[in-house]
Amino acid sequence: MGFYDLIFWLFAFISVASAALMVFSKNVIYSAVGLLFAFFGVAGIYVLLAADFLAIIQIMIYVGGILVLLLFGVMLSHKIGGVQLETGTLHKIPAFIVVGGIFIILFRVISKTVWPLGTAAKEFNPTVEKIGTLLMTDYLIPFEIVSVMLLIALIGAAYIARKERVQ
Amino acid sequence: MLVNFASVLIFILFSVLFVGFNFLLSRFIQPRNPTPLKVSTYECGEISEGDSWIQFNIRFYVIALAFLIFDVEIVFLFPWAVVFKNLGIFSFIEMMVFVFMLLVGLAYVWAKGDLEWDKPKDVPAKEMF
Amino acid sequence: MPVSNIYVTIFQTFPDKIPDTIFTILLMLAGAVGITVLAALLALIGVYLERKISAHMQDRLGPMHVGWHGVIQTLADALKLLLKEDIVPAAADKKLHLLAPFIVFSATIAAFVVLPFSETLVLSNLNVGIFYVVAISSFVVIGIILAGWASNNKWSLLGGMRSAAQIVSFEIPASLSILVVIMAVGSLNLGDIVQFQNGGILHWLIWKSFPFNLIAFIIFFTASLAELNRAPFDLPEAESEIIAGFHTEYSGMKWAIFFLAEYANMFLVAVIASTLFLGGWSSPFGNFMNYGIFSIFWLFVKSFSLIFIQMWLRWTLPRVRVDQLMYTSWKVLTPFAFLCMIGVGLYMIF
Amino acid sequence: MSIGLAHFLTLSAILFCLGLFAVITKRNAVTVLMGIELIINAANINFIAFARFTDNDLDGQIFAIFVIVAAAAAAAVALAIVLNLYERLKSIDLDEADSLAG
Repeated sequence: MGFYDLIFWLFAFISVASAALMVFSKNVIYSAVGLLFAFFGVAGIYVLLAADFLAIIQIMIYVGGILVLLLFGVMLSHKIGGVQLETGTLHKIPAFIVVGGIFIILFRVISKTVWPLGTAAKEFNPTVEKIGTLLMTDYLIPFEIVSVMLLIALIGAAYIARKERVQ
Repeated sequence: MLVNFASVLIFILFSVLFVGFNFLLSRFIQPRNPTPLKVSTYECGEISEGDSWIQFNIRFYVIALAFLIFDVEIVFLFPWAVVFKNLGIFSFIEMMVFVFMLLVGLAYVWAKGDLEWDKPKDVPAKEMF
Repeated sequence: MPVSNIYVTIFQTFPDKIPDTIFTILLMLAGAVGITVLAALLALIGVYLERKISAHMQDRLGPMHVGWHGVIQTLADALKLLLKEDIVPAAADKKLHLLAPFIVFSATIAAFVVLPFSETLVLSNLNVGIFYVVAISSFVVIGIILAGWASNNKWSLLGGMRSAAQIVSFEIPASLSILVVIMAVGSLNLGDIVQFQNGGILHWLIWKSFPFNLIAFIIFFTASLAELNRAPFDLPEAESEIIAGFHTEYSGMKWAIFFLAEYANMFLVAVIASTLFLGGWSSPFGNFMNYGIFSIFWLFVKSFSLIFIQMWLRWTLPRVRVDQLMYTSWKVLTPFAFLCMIGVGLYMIF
Repeated sequence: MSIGLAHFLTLSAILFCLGLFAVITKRNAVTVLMGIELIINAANINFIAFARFTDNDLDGQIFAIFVIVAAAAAAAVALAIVLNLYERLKSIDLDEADSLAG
């Protein structure tokens, strides 16, 4: 077994184990910690898939941005009395059946399908310049639309969060 | 490329080991006799009042929100800056449109006072006493 | 790639002795050991310098007794901290209380891996270099929030949230001011950035597209002061208000690790600032002493000058208020950083 | 057996299912949001894995960037709604937010 495989299993284990911690822990902060390591594991998987720039984006936006926002959200939306921030669960058994069924279907699809794999083995090339060029040329319209979406998200979220303060 | 990231991974693993080693070493040579008073929550020597219930101000959220939006913008700015020399004026105009949209957002939260934090009231020195 | 990877260099000197992968891994491990020891050493030196410089600025002597002019005082302090009892509050969340120092320290040390100490001495010649540094430091924010929350103490939580809000606010102008460098160089690789500035003081990026890069450098320096929670932006540690901020409930070795991370971070920021704007390891006098060991010398001279300025500012400026802090970040530094970026863009086109 | 496309897809499927499980079972709005983020991550692994193993070069990666950005915007707005909900109900239990139920 080569090192590539070893590292794949390492990161796969990190992401699945911490995702499980996130899902099955009762404490909201523990869920957030689980999510932190899940994001880290997924970033490692991206590197193994030759997406170095994306791995960095994953860390920067998910860990640096979304997770911080989520933690701030937790702090703002709970009475932080003691370290217990419990979260209840409901209908676990039906959920387990549904999710298990979906997983079996997905797994069969993955193993039965003959994927049109690429012909040539690809090198691990740096991607930043290509991504920059593609964003400025082929993907220009989505790129500009993203700016409008971000503007709307900023204004909308600030508006919704502020509303109560005025009253 | 992968070898560079492998180096990063080994680095992270080693730094975790380093901290763990220090904690273990310290654990073996330090005295350990926790008393109830010693492990009580520190509050300037007073008996702790209530629990650590704090209602945070919503401004913390707005700061994090503005940060997230600008963080996303920076993610687009970095690859643009790399290719800027090659693509020239056309890409510059494209990016200015993008940046302008975000600046409108900044101007909005600025104008609405979401970035304001409570200022102390200005009290002239002679009225203070 | 202009900057050769140190592993490749060493590897070529010992061909066919040991299996490739094992040898490479051993080398990487050696590099990790080296950098961690270096970071710890630099933190000790930083603490000593801070005490000495602040003492002399206030007309005191500072530590004098342990060693010549107290040079091994900080080492003695570190040894003392190792022997201190680790007090974990009964009300705290034990696991996260333990996890937080790991996250903060590892994230800080992990950023060191991409720093180019000389033309060949680069442990990981990452193609996304500077972007990686920006991203990996976001783990520190999470570590600080967790430390504050896990302590289950009002002041810790408040200090942690304040720290986090402050760091994220100043991350925006800091990242924006890095952009002007990347626009000029056209690469995120730190080695390429230094190579671009090689050839004397006039090639440094701080003089490029005058005055925009100079302003960007000042913005970066100010924002990094705030990200380090250093004076005049040391509100999260405002003793009179919230005791010691997020590490109020930390003692012994755990506290020492936070402290070490803080000073290692100070050095990291100084190296990054000198690499981006002040030519990194390249000599300020063209080809004079511009090779091998002297590269490391130049880098350290530049970084320690910046660290000296940081300490100087600490004893010169009063602490700002929280509203002034947010004002500085969002209404002064961020708009000016945008202006610099646009200015450099226009400068490069025309 | 060396690591191939199927391994990445299976990993992504596991993460997707865990995220879905969190979305269905959790009562706390913030944890539901965390589950959604996990699902988005799983989708991104698929995008990038296909970009690597098929003849499309970087299109998958660009797609993943846009997905991450959309996730960030969604998280921002969703959390604002959660905070607003908390202000009104003093709770972010999703079962209690039923004033629109018939």
